[in-house]
Amino acid sequence: MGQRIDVNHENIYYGDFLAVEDVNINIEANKVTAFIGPSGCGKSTVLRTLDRMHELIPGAHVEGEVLLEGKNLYDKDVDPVSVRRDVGMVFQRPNPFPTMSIRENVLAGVRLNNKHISKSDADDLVEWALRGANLWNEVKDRLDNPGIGLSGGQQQRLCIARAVAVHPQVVLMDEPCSALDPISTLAVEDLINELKDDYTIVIVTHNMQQAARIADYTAFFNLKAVGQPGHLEYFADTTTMFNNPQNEEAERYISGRFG
Amino acid sequence: MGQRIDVNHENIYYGDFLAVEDVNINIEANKVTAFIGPSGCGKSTVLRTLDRMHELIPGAHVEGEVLLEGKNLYDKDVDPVSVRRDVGMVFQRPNPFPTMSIRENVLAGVRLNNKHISKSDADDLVEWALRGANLWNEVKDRLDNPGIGLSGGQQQRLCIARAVAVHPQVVLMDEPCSALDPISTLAVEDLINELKDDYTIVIVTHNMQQAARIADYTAFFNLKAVGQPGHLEYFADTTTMFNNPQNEEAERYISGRFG
Amino acid sequence: MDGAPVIDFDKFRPTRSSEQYRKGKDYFMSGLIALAFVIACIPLVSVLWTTIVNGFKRLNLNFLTYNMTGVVGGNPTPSGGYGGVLHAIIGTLEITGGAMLISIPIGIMCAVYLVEYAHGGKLAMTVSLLVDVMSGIPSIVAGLFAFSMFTIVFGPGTINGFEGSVALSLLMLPTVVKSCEEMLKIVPNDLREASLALGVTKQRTITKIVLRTALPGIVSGCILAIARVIGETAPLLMTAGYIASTNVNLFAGQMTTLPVYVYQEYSKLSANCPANATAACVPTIPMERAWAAALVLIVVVLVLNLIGRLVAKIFAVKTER
Amino acid sequence: MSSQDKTALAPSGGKTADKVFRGVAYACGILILVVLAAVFLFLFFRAWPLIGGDQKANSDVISSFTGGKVSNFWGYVLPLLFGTVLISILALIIAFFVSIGIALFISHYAPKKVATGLSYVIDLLAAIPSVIYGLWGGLILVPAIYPFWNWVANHLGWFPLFAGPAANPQRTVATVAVVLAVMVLPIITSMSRDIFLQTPTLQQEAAYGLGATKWEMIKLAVIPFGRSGIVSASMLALGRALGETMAVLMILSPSVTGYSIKILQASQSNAIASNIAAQYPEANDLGVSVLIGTGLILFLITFIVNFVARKITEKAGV
Amino acid sequence: ATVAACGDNTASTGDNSSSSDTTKSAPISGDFQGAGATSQQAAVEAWIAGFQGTNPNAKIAYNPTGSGAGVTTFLTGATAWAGSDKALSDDDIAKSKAVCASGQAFDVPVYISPIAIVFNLKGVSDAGKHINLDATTAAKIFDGKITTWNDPAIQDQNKDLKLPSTPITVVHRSDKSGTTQNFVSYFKDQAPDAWSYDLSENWPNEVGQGAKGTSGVISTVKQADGTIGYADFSQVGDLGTAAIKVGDSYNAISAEAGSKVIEDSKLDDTAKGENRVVVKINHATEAKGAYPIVLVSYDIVCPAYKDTKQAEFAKAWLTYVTSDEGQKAAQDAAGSAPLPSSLTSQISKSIEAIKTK
Ligand SMILES: Nc1ncnc2c1ncn2[C@@H]1O[C@H](COP(=O)(O)OP(=O)(O)OP(=O)(O)O)[C@@H](O)[C@H]1O
Ligand SMILES: Nc1ncnc2c1ncn2[C@@H]1O[C@H](COP(=O)(O)OP(=O)(O)OP(=O)(O)O)[C@@H](O)[C@H]1O
Ligand SMILES: [Mg+2]
Ligand SMILES: [Mg+2]
Ligand SMILES: O=P([O-])([O-])[O-]
Repeated sequence: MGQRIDVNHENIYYGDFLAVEDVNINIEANKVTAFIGPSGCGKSTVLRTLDRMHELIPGAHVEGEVLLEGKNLYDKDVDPVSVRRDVGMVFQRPNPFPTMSIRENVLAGVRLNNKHISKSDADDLVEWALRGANLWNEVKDRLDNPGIGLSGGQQQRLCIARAVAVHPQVVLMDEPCSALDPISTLAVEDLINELKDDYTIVIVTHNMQQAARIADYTAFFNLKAVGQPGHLEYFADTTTMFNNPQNEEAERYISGRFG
Repeated sequence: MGQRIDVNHENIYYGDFLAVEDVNINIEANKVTAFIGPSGCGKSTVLRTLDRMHELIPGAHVEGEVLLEGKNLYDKDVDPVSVRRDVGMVFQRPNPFPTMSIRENVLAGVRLNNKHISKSDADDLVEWALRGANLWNEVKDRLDNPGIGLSGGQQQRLCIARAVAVHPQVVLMDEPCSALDPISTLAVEDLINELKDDYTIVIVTHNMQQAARIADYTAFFNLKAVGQPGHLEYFADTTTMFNNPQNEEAERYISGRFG
Repeated sequence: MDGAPVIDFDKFRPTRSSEQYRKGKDYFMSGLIALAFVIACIPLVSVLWTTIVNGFKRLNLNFLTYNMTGVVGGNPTPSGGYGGVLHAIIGTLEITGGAMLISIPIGIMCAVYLVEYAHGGKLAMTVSLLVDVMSGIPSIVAGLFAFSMFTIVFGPGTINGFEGSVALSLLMLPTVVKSCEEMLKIVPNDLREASLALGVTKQRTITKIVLRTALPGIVSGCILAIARVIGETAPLLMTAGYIASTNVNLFAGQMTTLPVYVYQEYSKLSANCPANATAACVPTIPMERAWAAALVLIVVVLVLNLIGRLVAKIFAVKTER
Repeated sequence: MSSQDKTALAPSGGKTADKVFRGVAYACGILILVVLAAVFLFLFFRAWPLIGGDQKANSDVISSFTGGKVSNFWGYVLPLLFGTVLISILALIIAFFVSIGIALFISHYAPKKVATGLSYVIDLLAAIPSVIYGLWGGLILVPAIYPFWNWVANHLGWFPLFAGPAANPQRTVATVAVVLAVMVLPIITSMSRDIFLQTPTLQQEAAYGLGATKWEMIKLAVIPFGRSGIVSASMLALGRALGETMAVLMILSPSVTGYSIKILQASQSNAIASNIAAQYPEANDLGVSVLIGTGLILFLITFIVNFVARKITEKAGV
Repeated sequence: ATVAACGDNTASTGDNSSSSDTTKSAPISGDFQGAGATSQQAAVEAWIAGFQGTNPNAKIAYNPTGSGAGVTTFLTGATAWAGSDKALSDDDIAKSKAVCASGQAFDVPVYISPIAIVFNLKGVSDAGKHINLDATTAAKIFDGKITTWNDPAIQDQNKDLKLPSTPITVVHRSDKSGTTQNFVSYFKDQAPDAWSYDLSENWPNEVGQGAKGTSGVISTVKQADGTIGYADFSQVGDLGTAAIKVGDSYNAISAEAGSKVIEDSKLDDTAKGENRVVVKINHATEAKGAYPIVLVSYDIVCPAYKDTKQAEFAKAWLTYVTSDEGQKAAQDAAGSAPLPSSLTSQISKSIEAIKTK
């Protein structure tokens, strides 16, 4: 089962620069939540605070709470490593490990905990994950080739396979389809639909059709002006968001009249 | 005025690997031509042969002809440098010059070619190019900040500004909007529409709506199977392509029933 | 999904012990890494400390502004000092400068050839391999090489500063090539493509984008290369020789460098003070001069480093041309 | 927009500059071959009397170097070669792990400000001349390290490498290896640090995103990325250790001849470079030929070592 | 006088009392180079300073590369003179014909220095005491045959010392050295049964530890208890030294004691060639108070130079160096022994042979 995330009064800083201000959002378990909004409004930034990836940037820090199933991720006694295991992430740009084969890339996360994993278990897992990412047929004959030998779209699907292979509770995706063609995109969307039975999904997307297709809830982020902090403007279930938004900015943005 | 490109019986190799086979296409001057097709079918590869960028990859070579206004780009006496000056390019991933400020990035094409340009001309050019890329308002106060300090979307728009600032005759764009939000995308699409009065535009895109919106002609590339060379499956004016394609594969692809 | 195997994910869940183990290992490795640092610091601090403590005794203005002419035994000179290193500082700067002028342009262009032009062809593989081999040339062999070259071309017994520069440049060259090569390789290909796509010639792409982007790395690589040779002793003993007075002509006459000075003073070990000598006669003066010169050498290196860094900074500032 | 009156594919400017630049780059590449050939030919030419000269005179000279123990060239040079390699390998082993540790410390553990300072210190240390290491090693380290090596000899003496009794003063291979390790440490450190810092953030984040600890992230992303850099840094370091003259000369109590791995005892081994420096000043013409012959062997051995290391790098495929 | 334009210290004239008339000719000016024995370095520094006192425009450089390299360089014609711990070989003499304008190079002794046996032994050397050794015992120690300090062979000669059982660590030169050759030649002459090795500038056995240069030997001896080595007298510092048995008495080391053995020595008649003054050290001397282990170092010059300036310089230089004044300067600066009067006339005759016209 997936887990819910509650963000309370979150401010996010890069050094002294307040990038995102006072975010409050409740992300339901086993649902797909989409983040939309104009470029630079802080979608990626907020997403990365949900598994403490944010902390990897020197000087970046967070005020407020992020509760994963009621437990604050930012409590002193919480280990960011286990947070990131439970909350998987797929990035905007494909990033397979360049020295590893396709197979090893998929297994990379699992190997961290299970040094000795039987060959057949590994084979099954690799096949499962690659099928899920709609990549199996393209690569099944060259699983031992390096992962970076693939085209951009294939690489991204490999990264998705890698992320789901560790079977996280929440999966965060930062524009996972921006480098994919429509067919791969559809396959990933199918995968997301399938995954939400078991996991909570948060996805950043620029493609509003995509948000409309797959998300149960949609969060619209905005920023007042360049240089100002971004903020969560409007949060609603997807049907409301796209059909009958109760927020003027959101409506303008969705209808493409924005800016 | 833009110039037309005619590609005749073009085969493209990476070393021994035939990546794209027998492409024949006539790209009209002062029109926008879009390349669509599934991932790995060779869209980027073909695009890069149109300004000989392809040659930068060791072992890559081309058979056949690419005629720019009747002159074969691959003739012995043609200097690839002047080809690339006439045929500009925008890449999939933003790549501003990290040592340069925003302003210098825009001026790079002019400056690096050792052209002398007065300060006021330079200012005009920078503003014109940045406005065209819908970036002016965001960066006008920090033109002297480094270009890589911008967000991904901003960086890509900066790269577009840089490419158009040299006034090429043809502009090639490889998924220029895949890292942009809808507002920036719209601005770029407007820009493309504006540019086509003076230039010929070729654009690779995964976004079929985008192709439908901006392209006059659309080329659909396909590949029979993974490992097989890609090929040009169907080429038509955009209205035909999206409303009444005379090619079954293309129809399946466009309607999303593909694969 | 059709055909996908069913996976029992519980099998892969981390167990408490595996988590414990991983955490432990993480701590352990962090500890080791910090320890590595501490271990390395012991000799490093000791070297610096010894040099500074011993060097400070005799390091004064007099030491820096006089050479070794007219210095006899442990007796003070008329100027009140005990001889100095002015000639050795001048020699070091000139000889190293000569080596820089030879090897940095060649080294950078060779790296440019390897990274930008050769694309891993046969010749490039050979050149690259030989650069690695060259980096293994023992400094003493470089000295013998320069010595023989000059004695063959300019007659037997030729000894001058430039001969030392040639020996040092042989040692610098591979370091310069290797570090420039690494730095050029790191420059993302995207940038070359972006520039070439603007219709910029390859030469301008390389000089204005690639080298420019790699510049801080190249500067620091060259500094390391200089640092590598500025302290060479063995090859200079045979090529540049040793002289007590100041020689500013790189191309004629022997030249003392700081490391050679240090070594010569160390070899003297102590100076004689005759029975009738005054209290001003210091028998341990050669060793004291050796340490003081060693300290000067370190300071010279430090200053060069600073200059290098400043240059890197100045170049990093955007210029409106 | 300004209208352009360019014709298609107008010849571009800067073509001559392009060609000249390219020519200069090629020339500089080829110059490496020329220089190396010159060095080799010279050494060979100077060592020629060993092969083509009066063999009686040769063996007399070699006897005079070795107190009559050895009179043929190979008997003279092979033990030297053995000692050279032994010292360098020991130094590299000591330095390698410590250096990688420091490089990681600087690139991934220390706070940014501290890291800049530390990098600077390391760069500076690379610049400490070997003659100063020689002074320090001979005068400070030798007495200071005796208790440690004595302890090693007493407790680990069963291991042939550490066979006692430990010489006092410790002017031994072990001490020299420590000094050489300190000398080459900054080379490996600063090069691997530079490479580690270049590890793409994307890959580091990929590892973290899978729930990797810091160390696991380093193993997954940083080390694989830096592998070729580490190998080439180690090669440079080995090259420096093999050719180090002054520090060995000023610290080691050398043997005249013979093979030994007793690194804690004095007068067991000698290195080629320091042997040249020790013998060169008092050598006559033929003696210089013999010494240059040993230099040629050293040169060839560095060639082989670097060649092998290079092949390893290629195999690693990075 | 020359002023410190380039950091030169004003030439110190030493305490030579108005004796600038030792050289009657006009002051020498020009650039002159020498190279060779390291042992002479301290003395040469003093000589250069003293020489420049009367010839302020002479620029003189001495590169202490070592005797072998010094001679080799001299034989290329690049230097005006060479310093060497060893007399010229027949081969060198033959080669010198090509370099000298006429005649062949010759060597004259300029620097005599006793070689000390130094040791570091807790309770003995640090108490300022010295030990007595005869040639055989010393040879056995340096050959590794006597391995502890309280060996009866040593103890018997040092009845008043309480010697500990500390093992002996022999410290010798690791580089080729004239000091080594002069040192072991004493064993070879006086203890042939205990010292079977051929005479060489390289240390012949693997006993104990080797160290580079006199400085290396001294610092090694200082570093551990029980060490014994040999070094130029001037570098001994506060280490213990051995008194050597000569006749029936044990003679301690001193400059004068070293001079006495040379006084009691003959010229080496195997040294063929005109003008050569080569001393055959009489290690068997029984002269009262003589210390028999000494190093004799030579200056090598041509009887005629292609450049008369060089000839003038060589002549003036040797004249000064071998004069009482020069020897005094060397004694002050390097603790060397003065040339005995028995040699001076020979030397003067040789110097006169240098043609300056
Ligand atoms: N590493 C960083 N250091 C400093 N500021 C940053 C950093 N990353 C992002 N920012 C700033 O934080 C703000 C939010 O950026 P973020 O990348 O989260 O936007 P986004 O909504 O994901 O945009 P896009 O759609 O272009 O990806 C922007 O103003 C950006 O300039
Ligand atoms: N540098 C290269 N070396 C070898 N093969 C390559 C290279 N670049 C691309 N290919 C291969 O050429 C084929 C076409 O790739 P290309 O990148 O042109 O596809 P694409 O249609 O642009 O895909 P995408 O939509 O993912 O960008 C693929 O099979 C790819 O694996
Ligand atoms: Mg983002
Ligand atoms: Mg593509
Ligand atoms: O003066 P030496 O170095 O030969 O002893």
